[in-house]
Amino acid sequence: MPMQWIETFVFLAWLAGAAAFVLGLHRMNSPATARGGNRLSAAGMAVAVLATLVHVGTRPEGLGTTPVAIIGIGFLIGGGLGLLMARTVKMTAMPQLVSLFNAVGGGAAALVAIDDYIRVLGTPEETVSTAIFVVLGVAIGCVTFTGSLVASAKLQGLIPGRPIVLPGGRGLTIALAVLALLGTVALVLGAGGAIQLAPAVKLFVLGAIIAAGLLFGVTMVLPIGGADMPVVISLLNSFTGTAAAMAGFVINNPVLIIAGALVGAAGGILTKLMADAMNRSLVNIVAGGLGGGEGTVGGGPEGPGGAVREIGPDDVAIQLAYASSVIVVPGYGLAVAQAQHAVRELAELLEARGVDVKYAIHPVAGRMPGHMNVLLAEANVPYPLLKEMDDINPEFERADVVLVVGANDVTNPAARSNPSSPIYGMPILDVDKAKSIVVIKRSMGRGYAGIDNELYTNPKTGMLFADAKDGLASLVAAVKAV
Amino acid sequence: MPMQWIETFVFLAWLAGAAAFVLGLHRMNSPATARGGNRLSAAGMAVAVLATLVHVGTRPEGLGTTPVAIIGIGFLIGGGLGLLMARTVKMTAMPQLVSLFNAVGGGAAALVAIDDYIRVLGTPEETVSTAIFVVLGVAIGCVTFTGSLVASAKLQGLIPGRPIVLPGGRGLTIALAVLALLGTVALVLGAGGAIQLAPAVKLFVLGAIIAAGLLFGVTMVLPIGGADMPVVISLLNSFTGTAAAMAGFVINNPVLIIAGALVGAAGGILTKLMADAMNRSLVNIVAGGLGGGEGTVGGGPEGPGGAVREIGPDDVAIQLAYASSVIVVPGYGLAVAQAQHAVRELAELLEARGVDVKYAIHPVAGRMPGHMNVLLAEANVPYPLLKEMDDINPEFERADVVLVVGANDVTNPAARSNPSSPIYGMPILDVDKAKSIVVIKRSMGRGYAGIDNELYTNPKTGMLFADAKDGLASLVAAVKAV
Amino acid sequence: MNQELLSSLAIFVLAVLVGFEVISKVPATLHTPLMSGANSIHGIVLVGAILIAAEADNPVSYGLAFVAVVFGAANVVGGYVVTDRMLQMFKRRPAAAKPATEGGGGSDAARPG
Amino acid sequence: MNQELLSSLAIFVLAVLVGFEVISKVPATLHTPLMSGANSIHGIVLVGAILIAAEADNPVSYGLAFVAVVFGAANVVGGYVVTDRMLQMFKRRPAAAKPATEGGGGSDAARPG
Ligand SMILES: NC(=O)c1ccc[n+]([C@@H]2O[C@H](COP(=O)([O-])OP(=O)(O)OC[C@H]3O[C@@H](n4cnc5c(N)ncnc54)[C@H](OP(=O)(O)O)[C@@H]3O)[C@@H](O)[C@H]2O)c1
Ligand SMILES: NC(=O)c1ccc[n+]([C@@H]2O[C@H](COP(=O)([O-])OP(=O)(O)OC[C@H]3O[C@@H](n4cnc5c(N)ncnc54)[C@H](OP(=O)(O)O)[C@@H]3O)[C@@H](O)[C@H]2O)c1
Repeated sequence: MPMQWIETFVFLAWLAGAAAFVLGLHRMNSPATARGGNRLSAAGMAVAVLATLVHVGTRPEGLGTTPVAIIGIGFLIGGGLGLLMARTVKMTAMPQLVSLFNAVGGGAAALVAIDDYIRVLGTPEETVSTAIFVVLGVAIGCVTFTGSLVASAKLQGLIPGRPIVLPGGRGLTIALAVLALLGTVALVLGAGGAIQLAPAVKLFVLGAIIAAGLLFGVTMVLPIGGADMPVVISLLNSFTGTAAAMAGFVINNPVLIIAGALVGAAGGILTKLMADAMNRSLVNIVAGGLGGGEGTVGGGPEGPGGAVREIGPDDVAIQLAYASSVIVVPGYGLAVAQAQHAVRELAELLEARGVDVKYAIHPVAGRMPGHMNVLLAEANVPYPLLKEMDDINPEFERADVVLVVGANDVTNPAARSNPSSPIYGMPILDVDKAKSIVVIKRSMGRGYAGIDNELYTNPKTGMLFADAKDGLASLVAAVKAV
Repeated sequence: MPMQWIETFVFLAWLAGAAAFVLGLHRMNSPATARGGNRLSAAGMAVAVLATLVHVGTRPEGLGTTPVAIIGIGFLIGGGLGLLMARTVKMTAMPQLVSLFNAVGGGAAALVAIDDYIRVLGTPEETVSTAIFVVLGVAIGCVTFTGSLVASAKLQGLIPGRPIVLPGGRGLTIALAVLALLGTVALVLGAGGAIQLAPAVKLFVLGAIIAAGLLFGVTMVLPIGGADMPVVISLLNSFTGTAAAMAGFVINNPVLIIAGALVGAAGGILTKLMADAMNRSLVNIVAGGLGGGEGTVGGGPEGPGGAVREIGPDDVAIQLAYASSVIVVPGYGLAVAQAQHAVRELAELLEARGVDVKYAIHPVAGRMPGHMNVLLAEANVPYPLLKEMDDINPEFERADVVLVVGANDVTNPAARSNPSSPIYGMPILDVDKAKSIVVIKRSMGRGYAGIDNELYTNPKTGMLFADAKDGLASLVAAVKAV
Repeated sequence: MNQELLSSLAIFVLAVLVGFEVISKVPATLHTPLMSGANSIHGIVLVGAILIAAEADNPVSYGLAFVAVVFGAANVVGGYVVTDRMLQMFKRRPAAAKPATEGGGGSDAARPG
Repeated sequence: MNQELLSSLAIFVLAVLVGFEVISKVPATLHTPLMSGANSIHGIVLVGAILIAAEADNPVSYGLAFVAVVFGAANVVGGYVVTDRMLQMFKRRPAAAKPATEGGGGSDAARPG
């Protein structure tokens, strides 16, 4: 019978889509194949969605015009907005956008679960397992929804990045968790028939769980410093995956289960990798540890008047022009000043003079992982010139000049030497090992961690106080003049 | 109802077992965790089997005494034999034993499928899909059964290792494949009801498929050289996995499907890795390409009378004793001569004199991947002293003396220089870059690839013609005397 | 638990295992794109949204389904596009031919998928 | 195809994907043990053998089931034991403390699971 064939086809299409997600993620493990991987994954998504349309389009009960309208218009609006934002967002604003998409994803998962629950309520379909999956989907979905929104707002600066400690925050958070738990128990027992609850009551309980989840998301993320947001977003990302899988159990759809579980697990691993790269443990991130936020950046309090040697563009230009090897260390300041093109111009000028120029990329330089790579790549700096920390660190002692542009914490020797320092133990770029060091920044202002950097008072270091972009421009001019 | 709970429990136990297989394999990717991984996997197997016993023990129909006896006695016999062989086999004979286990595994899969087919024959359960899975399981299972037996026999030397070309071999193989295919079509159409076949006829057809499969296994492996057996075994291993998965579909059991598919895929990847390490393509292995086998090893035809410099134990001893760094390059000859203990003794003697001794392990030195590691480890050579090719190659030029013990092809510079050489392109150990080279082998005999080695006529090379074990023994004596 | 639920469970577990295995040692550079890529994948909830929209037969469901579809679509479309934009940054250049390729970054980029 | 078969298919596909992903870049040293380990895993047919043995009700089935159980058991028990013996070879020694550990082999062994 054709009907059955269509269903089989739909199922196989869903399966193919899921497989495409896996292979796509696999190829995204390496820069060379990453883009193709993402497109493969996108193709899988297209297949899965189309199959779904076929599925609903051919359902025996037929498809009302309202649903058709809902699906059509909804897709156009949602897709349109997503496309627009994705197209127009600035490179450096991408993380908060990802977080935004994550939020709506979590929201959608919660809505699906809620809707299905309302539908099965009071019917034999309202089994214990359904109740469990619904509650899980709803709770996790709601937490991600608000949590991701807050994270996004923090990165965007709509909410101050520094940890915001709510009155009785921890207590509140725990209370919410308990509330949600009680609600869950009630609904599950209700579904099992152990206790009798009127549908209205059940809905009320579900409402309470929703509210608790939404609030929990806020109280969970607010106390975390803006700097830890990338990790938090990744964590919430993995949550959303799980929520989607739960929704999949609720409406009993394989592709939701597979894709959701896939993201849940992969996202979890990824979160760990990110936390490790920033040398933070997930636990004390979520427990809101250090995570200072941007507060101090941009002309923070003066550092200790330790003997600082200022140096002018012309002197720097001469050092650079006659060096045989120069290492550029970009940091958050480069991003703020949008100086990526200026630095490339300088580098090319030097290369033209036969100077060997490399870029030392600290995994957490800037405010998101890969921040520097994204920026420099945008300025068409050849990818192979970007060296990861472990590869470049041995080369600093051999470099003639190290040019630090708007980087601070990632070069701070205190991370190696001073156990009492908040960044103690963080792997840093061994800039201080170089023969000569030039630092471009606007002042003695502190970095994200809000601590002084003894590198600046190091006799080998010359400070060129300027906005990164202007400073580099003056160097370009000066080098040309040499 | 308890019954249902038991079934749920059994299913979950099967699932847990399957998960343990995955995590076990994962940990087997790295030497440090490999052993634990294998044990985890074994634990998973125990859980799965126990759950199965519970399952059959609690089945409503009850369990007859004969089945109980079959399971009990069968397990004792099979398990006992397996344990015995696994315990007593010599290190170097392990590959053929693995192949033997692989054979019985494939056989078991085929038997399961056959039995189930006989049971469902003529019942409504005999669906098209069942027929397909049965035939696949039976065919693949039979091929692996005989194929693995032949491979095992070749490695054991029961059948000559060299490629055995049967009269009209290829033609025969193809004919068998076609026959099996026709049989498949017949059974599938028969099951679909498109054509009417009496059960007896169907059984006969199945018998034909079985026979074809068994024969195919033989004709497929016989023409392949003994040296390629490791790869072939790995390939058949992946086949068995697939056969098990098919059997799983037939009796519709999840753990069989999961574990079988897992091995099928992992085995496939592994086969590719192995073939790459030996710089052979799967295609031309199965098509029976080079694959020389042992024929030439052990005093093969004399090499070209190129100026060969012979050298005596005492001279070698002096070179070694006063060297600051020595690299030992073990090869197949070391394995044949069982000289692993002798070489360790020599190395320790030298280390005692302050000489830095390392072992250069070529991925395909010997006759199975990891052959040298297994041997040397057996002789308690510390694992960290064994250097993989890529790590050691840069060190040869810095080494004072390289001691080549029964290695030939893996040191043959022709692989780099001579495009017409059969091993051209195979990554080799850059022994010829060393300051001084000493080769211990019995004659100018050729290696597995059956080609001459210009290393032996290299002026830097001194040849110590002896059996590896005796040669090393004389060196030990001589070094002591220095 | 009924058979159907059990096999869904098996599917779930296997998918989790795939998820664990599929992320190997990734260069830090790829963390954000990879996260963004995974983020797009859970846009699969769009499928769920479409399914409930088809079932919807009352204002409440209409509303819920509509929002769900909008959210899901935004997640899917936006997610893939922004990820692609991030990855655009990794396109190799002739310069890649330079010995510099030996460096960590370079060899990462060179590593086969 | 019926629902049950379809979910079995999904399970199969996912297991295949896990299989592909689970084998990462393995040092050549481990090829044989890894093969042997995988070989033990397909000893899972023992489960199948037990299941058909339970169903068996005629001499033919008895025979087939018996041989299947024997084969399966040999594969399982023998496979795991021989693999364990191979892997015994990798146990680290004090010598591992030597700087030699820096070497490829060493770092492999040191690499966390
Ligand atoms: N990458 C990530 O994923 C991530 C995520 C969260 C947190 N973090 C944290 O962020 C920090 C990154 O270290 P970083 O060295 O890159 O940056 P940083 O330590 O935050 O220091 C940035 C420096 O740039 C200077 N600056 C600001 N605006 C500038 C401009 N327009 N021109 C020139 N200089 C300017 C500031 O000094 P002046 O005010 O004197 O100019 C500031 O000291 C680390 O602590 C890391 O843990 C990273
Ligand atoms: N490792 C694997 O997985 C694998 C699998 C299949 C094939 N192969 C192939 O096998 C070869 C391995 O290379 P290889 O250099 O290890 O070995 P080889 O090239 O086969 O050479 C072995 C040499 O050892 C000598 N020899 C034999 N018995 C000896 C004894 N008792 N004492 C001393 N010397 C003895 C032989 O020369 P004399 O006769 O003059 O003594 C022979 O030339 C490669 O071609 C590889 O492709 C490897």
